[in-house]
Order: sequence, then structure tokens, then C-alpha cells
Amino acid sequence: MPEEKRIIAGIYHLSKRLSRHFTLKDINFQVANGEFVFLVGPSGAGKSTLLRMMYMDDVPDSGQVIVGRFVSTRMKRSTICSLRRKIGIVFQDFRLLEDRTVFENVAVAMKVSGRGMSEIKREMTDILSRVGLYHKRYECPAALSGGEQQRVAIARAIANRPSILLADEPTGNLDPYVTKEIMELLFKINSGGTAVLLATHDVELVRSFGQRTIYLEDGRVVKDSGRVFEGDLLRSISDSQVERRAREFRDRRIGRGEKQDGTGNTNRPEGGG
Amino acid sequence: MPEEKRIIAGIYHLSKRLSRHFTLKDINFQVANGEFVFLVGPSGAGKSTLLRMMYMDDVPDSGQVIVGRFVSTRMKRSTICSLRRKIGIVFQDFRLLEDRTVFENVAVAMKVSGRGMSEIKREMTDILSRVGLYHKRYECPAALSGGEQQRVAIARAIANRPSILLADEPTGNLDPYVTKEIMELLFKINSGGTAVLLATHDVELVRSFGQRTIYLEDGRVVKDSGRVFEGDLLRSISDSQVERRAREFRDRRIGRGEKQDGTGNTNRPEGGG
Amino acid sequence: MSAFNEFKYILDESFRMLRRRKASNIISVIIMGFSLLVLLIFILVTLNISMVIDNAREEMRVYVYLENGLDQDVIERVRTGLYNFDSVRGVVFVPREEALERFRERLGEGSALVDDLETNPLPNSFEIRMKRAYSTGEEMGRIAGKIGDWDGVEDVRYGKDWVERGEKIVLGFYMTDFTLGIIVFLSIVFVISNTVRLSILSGRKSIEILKLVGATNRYIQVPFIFEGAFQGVISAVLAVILLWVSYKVGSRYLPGITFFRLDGIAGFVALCAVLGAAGSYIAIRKYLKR
Amino acid sequence: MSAFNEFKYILDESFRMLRRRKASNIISVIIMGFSLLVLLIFILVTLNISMVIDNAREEMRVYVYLENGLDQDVIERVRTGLYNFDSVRGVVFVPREEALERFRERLGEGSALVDDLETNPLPNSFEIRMKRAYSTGEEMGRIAGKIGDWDGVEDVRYGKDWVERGEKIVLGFYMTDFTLGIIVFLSIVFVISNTVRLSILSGRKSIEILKLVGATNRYIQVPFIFEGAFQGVISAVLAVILLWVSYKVGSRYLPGITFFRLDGIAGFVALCAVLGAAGSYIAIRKYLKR
Ligand SMILES: Nc1ncnc2c1ncn2[C@@H]1O[C@H](COP(=O)(O)OP(=O)(O)OP(=O)(O)O)[C@@H](O)[C@H]1O
Ligand SMILES: Nc1ncnc2c1ncn2[C@@H]1O[C@H](COP(=O)(O)OP(=O)(O)OP(=O)(O)O)[C@@H](O)[C@H]1O
Ligand SMILES: [Mg+2]
Ligand SMILES: [Mg+2]
Repeated sequence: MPEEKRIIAGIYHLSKRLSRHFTLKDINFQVANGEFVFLVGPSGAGKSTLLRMMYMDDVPDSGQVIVGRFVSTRMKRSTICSLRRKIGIVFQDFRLLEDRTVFENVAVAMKVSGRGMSEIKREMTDILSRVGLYHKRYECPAALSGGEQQRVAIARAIANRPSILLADEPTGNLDPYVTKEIMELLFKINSGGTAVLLATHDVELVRSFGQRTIYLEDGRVVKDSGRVFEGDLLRSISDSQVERRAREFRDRRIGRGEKQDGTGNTNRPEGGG
Repeated sequence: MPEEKRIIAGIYHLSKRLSRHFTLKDINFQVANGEFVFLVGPSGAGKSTLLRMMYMDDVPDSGQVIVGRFVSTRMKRSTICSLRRKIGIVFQDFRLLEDRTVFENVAVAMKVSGRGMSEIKREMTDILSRVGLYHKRYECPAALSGGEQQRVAIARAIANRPSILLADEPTGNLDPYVTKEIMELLFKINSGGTAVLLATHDVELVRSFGQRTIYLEDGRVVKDSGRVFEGDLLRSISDSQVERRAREFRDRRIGRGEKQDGTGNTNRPEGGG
Repeated sequence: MSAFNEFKYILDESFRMLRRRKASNIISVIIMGFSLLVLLIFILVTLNISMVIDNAREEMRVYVYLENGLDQDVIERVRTGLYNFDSVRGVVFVPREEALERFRERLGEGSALVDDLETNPLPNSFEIRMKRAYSTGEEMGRIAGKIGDWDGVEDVRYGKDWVERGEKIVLGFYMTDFTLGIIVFLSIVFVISNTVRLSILSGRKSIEILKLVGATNRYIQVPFIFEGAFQGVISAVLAVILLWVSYKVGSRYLPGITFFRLDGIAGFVALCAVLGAAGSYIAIRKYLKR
Repeated sequence: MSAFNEFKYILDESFRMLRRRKASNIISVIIMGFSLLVLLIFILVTLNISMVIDNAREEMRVYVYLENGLDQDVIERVRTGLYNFDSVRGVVFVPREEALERFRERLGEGSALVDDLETNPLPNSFEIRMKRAYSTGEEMGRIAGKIGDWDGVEDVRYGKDWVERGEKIVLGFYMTDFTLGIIVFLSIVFVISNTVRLSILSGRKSIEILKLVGATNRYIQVPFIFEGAFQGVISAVLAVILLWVSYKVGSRYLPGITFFRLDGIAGFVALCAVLGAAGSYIAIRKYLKR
């Protein structure tokens, strides 16, 4: 299964000084296609900053970020939007459009990816039901509770079936029951072939799932429970069930006339130690 | 200890229809002076809405909210600011002033309470150190991580040593270590005589402390683990240690030439069942 | 398919934005509308004054005084000669009797003077009306010089002093008006472009979010450009309507003033649409660059 | 103590706000400054034209023609009588010889006519200069009527037609100017008040938060009012400076035009400060009510 070993996102020797107090130092890790990775660290460890670098809202001082076929050191500004349409992002502070309904907030992400209105309407029922907000689709964010807003942010991020989902604290405002549902949803999406990088401070949550976990502290990776291309991880990735689902998923997309996987054709060997 | 039995905040037969989907129905509970109460409920249960009613950002359709000497049904608009200066609020979405530094964000709450600049400067070191942000006092919110912003919000809420602190999900963006510290801080403040009403979905957190807990679900109080003036709770409130500290705290305030307790002179018997 | 979708979505987005940003749109349109009104008033006043000036210019005449006792054919030769000038529109022969009569009228209350005259001291003359485009002191001076040398012509006069003084005043007016026009125009441009900036300032956050979810610059930009064009059209129409109402009221007191022509108004509205769009485009660019 | 603190904090807050809302302040000041510039231009033009009109009015004279062969004491009696009118500023006696000389000059190129005269048909006369405030057709008509009945006075003339025609034109100008002035003034008021609204629109969120932490309305309001006053002052000063530069350039071509007096400018700036403050106060009220 060589296809599964592809790296969908890689961070190579990334350093970034944000202030006198905080610097990301020589970060190195890669996320394989279809992998589920937790990024854990205390408040202010640099999780959000790292993710920001991955959706190229900020540029590293040195080092490289590669996501799909997009390379941070060779990016033109005009291609950033193509990158962002290929990935899903849950922002820690939600970033919902205040003046639009739940439906429109999710639809806008689908629209910018060029998807048709009938398709959007067809899929919206499913997407919003998954986060339990279908009955609130015509409400504006101001009329939603914190947890509901967070779920809108999640819905928007998964709406385009991205090849990789960057989720920053996606369950911070959710109660245990909804948290469980959302995590199940993320795993389901993951098992459909989408890589997930989930930043959280909730060590309990991380422990309970036993996935690969990258520990960040004060701007450094202090531990990485799994390395792509290392024996045990490879096995877990190429798990036959996951693989089958992934293939089904891709086939469906081809059936819709889309390119096979716009972000998946970079096969870059691991750069950092 | 009759003084300790005073009710600092009471909600009596409160009902409020927010939308077709959600109504707060006949809410009744009281918080005693110096009490620590958890308000727990799933996402969308109405916790934030209930708190909003307590700082009178919204008015009930029926029923009454009494906080200190302020009665929702007899409020003039111009006294709302007096109420808010007597209570501390941690908003779920932080509500920091984007264009001001951490110091200014906290100072503004102290300034509107009419406290002198030298006093503000003197106390700021303590307040910001408590939430671990003294070294970031000149940063603006945009340069802070989610957890750091949340701690600024907490610092602002406790800056005026309010008689009651309404905290909406104050640890939602914090890692376990900081969460523990913040909870200890809140208990310390509480043991100084400040009543705390803490809304959260984190049942684990609630359970680990064993305080009085009000369970909210779909706009109804489904369980209240303690009732003010009921035997066991009374004992826990009038705990001699807490009481001593409370007295010390009040004495200090009197020493600074402030009124003894502007919000504490309503002695209203429990209204609802 | 995707291009069509993009077009549809951008259009859709544009219309929605007008509704969403209603408050800021209304405020902007009021600012722009009243600014444009001031500009239009300035232009309309200039237009009307220059029409008055043109009319006054048309009133100017060159007088060719003939020698006494000329033969009819000499007179006719002069007349033909006058018509040969490109700049001459019409020629009228004024017999000396009529000239005296006119002089008497012009003196008005001093006409008793004429009655005291024993003989008519005035000569026969031709009165030349110039073509509008040639009604300048220069041209009148030029032909006066030529005509003066002809046989049978005693003297040529065209109120040199008056014409020159008048032209100086008119030049002064146009200079002032042009200077003020530039200042007023630039002021309006500054007011409107800054209104657009101020209005877009409040949309920063949405722009930011749209960029984060992968919207192309076009998707973000076009609705704002559309909004700018819309504001331009509505405020132009508002200005024209207000001006027209003022004109209707004003023309009771000052009959004879003219309004803009319909094609001018259409052009103005179109220009405002283009400028509104361009202003929005320029204002939004800096938020997209980062 | 607390009142002093509040005062200090509000002042402090006000100054900080100017720095914080710099972009929106600069934009607002540009909009307001250029709007005010247009208003000032309008006022300055009106002022200068009305000064020209006043000067022209001062040139008007009433002529009192005396009968022929009057005694010197009759002439003196008329002179004394003329000086008795409140509205008369000066009286000059014009002997008939001088009158003829003046007439010759006025005819200019037609002066040959005068040479043909055998006797001087013109009478002695008094030329009356009116006081500025009374230089109206009405007043001149009134005293002309009275003087006409006096002994030794043959006739009184004051160019009735011309004066009336001139007054009609001046009235037309003032009517038009006044109407336009109102429109321009209202436009500027609308532009500026809406600019304030647009500018405060972007401060909504801070207002909301300040209310939630218990700030009094005064604490929230005063900085905005201060900002409004500041914008008013700066934009007024900007407008005056720009106008002064244009004036300096313009006065090369049109020497003799006047600028505003210093106290007028000071008053204008003060007025703009007050209006800016009032505008902000009105604009912010609605956010505080909720
Ligand atoms: N724009 C900035 N300028 C200066 N410092 C910044 C900036 N953004 C973030 N920082 C600092 O960088 C550090 C890491 O921030 P980051 O948001 O990445 O933390 P985090 O791991 O996401 O924490 P949390 O769990 O609290 O969200 C923090 O100390 C923060 O103060
Ligand atoms: N302004 C509003 N208009 C209509 N519905 C509202 C409004 N505000 C809140 N609601 C609805 O009321 C319900 C309760 O909201 P609230 O914010 O109180 O929940 P919560 O208990 O704080 O949840 P969370 O833990 O997710 O923050 C939600 O379903 C929300 O959609
Ligand atoms: Mg973060
Ligand atoms: Mg909430």
C-alpha cells in the first residue's frame, strides 16, 4: 500500500520568533495521508501558531512547511487560497461570519471551492445533522451558544471533505457527550481518508484514544509518540479497513468529476530527524 | 453566623423564551454570600443565557433576578453599570478590548470602579501574576494564545474583588495544569468571601471538587445538589475558616475607605421552591 | 461548471452584501449623495453663468461708419466685402436718421441734447453681428483693421475698451471658477474615496475570515466593488434628484436657468458607478494583500 | 477622590482613543476637512462678491439739476438742505462747464457730437453721494421726490432704471446664493454627521464591552465626544489652511479679493469643535441606550 505512506503535511526545521517571550524552535514532524495526530501542549505552547503556519497565515522565519503540493518557501500569494480550499480548518476562536446564518457560514466554504448550489443543499442536511445543528441552520452565530458556534466551525471545516483537517481545540466549548460525538465524527472522517491534526490541551481526551501524539512545550516538540514510516505507525495507517474506506471515498470523488487528490501528489521523504 | 446566610444572588421563577427552539423555564435558585456553585449543563442548555440575565444584559420574560441590592424588575438602565461594577464576569468568548494591552484590559475594569491609578498599578502585579501573565502585560490580545486570553478575562473579572463572580466556562481553553491553578485561584477568591457561580460543561471538573452543583438541561434546572439554607449546605458555607477569611477580607476593604459591601444588604428570603 | 458557479456565487454574494451592510451603505450613500450634489451645483452654476456670458458675447457688434454721400454701389461693395469674412454672421445697414433716433433713445433722459442739434452729425453705418465662435476682441480687432482701409469706410468701431474689459472679467471668472472647480472636485473625490475606505474598514473581519476559508481574491473583492458601484449609482441619482428639486424651486425665481441634459445625467451616473467601483477596488486591495 | 479619578480616567481614555482609532480618525478628518473647505469656499466667494456689490453701490449718485441763473444763496440753501438728509454722505457742486466736459468724456469716440453744439445745454448740478446703508433705489427715490419740489431745482435724477435693474440682479444673486448656501450647508452637515456615524460604527464592539464591565455612560461617551471635537478642530484647521493656500494662489490672478478675518476663523474652528462633539454625542447615544 505505497499510496497510504504519502505525506500529506510536513514541517521541516521550522523556526519562528513571535515575540521576546516565545519562539517556535526547529519543529519537525510529518503527517501521513489518512493519519490522525494529536498535537498536545499547555496553554501558550505554540499549537495555534504552528497550525497557522500550516494554513500559511504566517510564514516561518526558517524551515519549510509542505502541505499537499504546496511548499511554504515557494508559495505565491495567489495560491494560498487553493491550499486553504484543500484543507479544513477549525479555528480556536471559531471565526464565523457574524452576519450570516449557520447555513451560509458552512455554504460559503463550499461555494469558494466551486461546488454547485444543488450539491451544497443536498449535502448540508447531512453535514449539519452530524454536528446536531440542522434545526438551527437559519440562526446567526449571535443566537448560538458557545458550543453550537464551535460545532458550526467544525461543520464548515469538514464540509469540503478536505484531504487534511487542522482542528484547533475543536471540543473546548463542548460538553462530554457532544465531545464524544464530535470525536467520533472526526474519526469517521479520518477513516474516510482525511488526515486529521487536532490541537488540544485535553490530555485526558488524547490518552483515551491512544493515537499518535505530538507533545509541544514552549515552542519545542518534546515528544512524538509515533513517527511516520516507523514500523508500528505504518501498520496502523495501512490498516486494511481504513484503506478500503479511503479508496471508496476517493472513488466517489472521482465519480463527481473532481481531480483524484489535488493535495496528495507530493511524495517527499522525511526531512528532519 | 447570620451574615453568611445572606443571599447574594437569587433567581426566582425566571422564564425566558429565546427562540422557537429554546426557552428557559421557571428557573429557581439562590446563591449565598461566599458560596461556590457550579452550573453544569450540556452545550446549549442555557448556562450563558442564565448568566447574561444575572448581569442584566437581558431581561427575563417573567420572574425576577436579584443580585445584591439590584432587582431586575425594578432596575433603571442607569444603575446597570453600578451592578456590573459590583460583580465580576468571565465571558465565554472573553470579550477583551482588541486594541488594548493586557494591563489596560484589566485596568479598565478597575478604573470604571473609580479606583486610583497608583492602587491599580500596585495590585496589577499581583492580579496578573496570579493568572501567570505578568510578563505579557504589554501585549495585545491578538498576540496571546487562546488560553492566555481566557486568563486575561479571568484577571479582569477578579480585579475588583467582586462580591460575586460569574464565570462562564473559565477554563475551556486551558490545559489541565493551568486549569488546576485557576480553580485554586477561584477557590482562594471564594474563601476570601466572594461568591462564585461557575458555568461549565466539564462534569469531571465539577465532580472532582464536590461543591454544590446545579444541573441545567434544555432550559430547566434538573438537579440542584444543594439548597441554600438546607442543613448540609449551611454547614459548608458557615465553615469557620471561610468565615474568618471573609471577615479579614471585608475589614481590608473597609480599611481602604470603601463602603462595607454595596451588594450585600439585601436579605431576601428564598422565593421559589 | 465551476466558472459558472463562481460567477453565480459572486453575484449572489454581491446582492447579499448590499442587504447585510445596509446601515453602512445608507450612511455612505448619504455622504456621497450630498457631496455629489455640491459638485453638481457647482457645475450647474458654472454652466448657467457661461451661458449668460455666451449670450452677452452674441450681443456684441462691430460698427462700420461710412463716409457721407457714397454711391449705392460703393455701399453694396462694402456689404459684399463684409459678408466675405468667415467670422461675420449678419450685416445690417443703419441709415444716419435711424442712428440719430437710436442715439436719442440711448441717451434716455438726456435726449433733450439731441433736440438741440441743428444737423444730424451721424453717418450711415453697417452693424455687423459676429459668429458666436468669433465674438472675441481679437477677431473683431482684426477685421476692424482690414475694413478700416476700404474705400468709403470712414471709421470702424467695436467698443474696444468695453470688449476688452468684458473679456478680462470673463477670463477672471473662468480662472476663478476653474480653480474653485478643481478644489471642489478634488474635495469631493477625497470625501468619497475616504467614505469608501471608512465603509470597508468595518468589513475587515469578514474579509479576513473569507480569506481563511480559501476564498479567491475575486470572490472577496467583487462584492465590495459591486457595492461601490451601487453606492455610486444610488448617490448620483440621489444628488441629481435633489438638484432637480432645487432647480425646480430655484427656476421660479430665476426663470431661464437651464438644467443638465438627460444624456449628461446618464453619463454622470455611469461615471459615478465606475468611480465607486474603482474606489472600492483600491480601498479593498490593501486588505487582500496581507 | 473617585470623581477626580473618573475625570482623570475619562481624559486619559479620550487621548488614548485618538491614538487607537488613528486610521478612522485620519479618514474622518479628511472627509470633514474637504467638506468644510467646500463650505468655506462658498462663503468666501459670497463674501467677495457681496463686497464688489457694496463697492458698486457706493458708486451710485443722485444728480440734482439746478435752474439756470440762480443766485449763489439759493444754491447754498439747496446745498444745506441736501446735507440735512440723514442718508446723504457728501455733496459736490458741478458747474455746467464741467458737466459738459464730463459728457464729452463719457461719449468717448462719439465726442464729436459735443463739438457740434453751439451752446452748452447742460445746467449746474449737485452730485450727491449716499451713505452706504442708504444706497438703495428706494431711499434715492424718496429723497429725489422731496428735492424735486425745492426752489431752484429743475430736476433730480439717479439713473432709476439702472439702479432698479442692478438691484434686481443683486437680489437675484443673493436669492440664488442663499438657496445654494442652504443646500451646500445642509449637504456638509449631512456629510459630516454621517461620517461621524460611520466612524462610530467601528467602535460598537468596544462600547459593548465597556458597558459589560460596568463603565458609566459618561466614561464611554466622553472619549467619543472628545474625538468628535478633536476631529472638528483638526478638519476645520485643515480646511482653513487649504483655503488659505488656494487664496494665496488665487489672489495673484485676482488681486483685491479678501480672506476671512482672524476672529472669524477662530469662531469657525470653535464652531466645528462644538458641532463635532455634538455629532458624536448624538451618534453614540443609540449604542448606549440598548
Ligand atoms: N502575534 C503574536 N505576537 C506575539 N506573540 C504571539 C503572537 N501570537 C502568539 N504569540 C505568543 O506565542 C505563544 C504561543 O501561542 P499559541 O497561540 O500558538 O499557543 P497555543 O499553544 O495555541 O495555546 P492555547 O492552548 O492557549 O491556545 C503564546 O505565548 C503567545 O503569547
Ligand atoms: N439571542 C438568541 N436568540 C435565539 N436563540 C438564542 C440566543 N442566544 C442563545 N440562544 C439559544 O439558546 C440556547 C442556550 O444558549 P446558551 O448560550 O445559554 O447555552 P450554553 O448553556 O451556554 O451552552 P454552551 O455550553 O454551548 O455555551 C442555545 O440553543 C442557543 O442557540
Ligand atoms: Mg491556541
Ligand atoms: Mg455558553
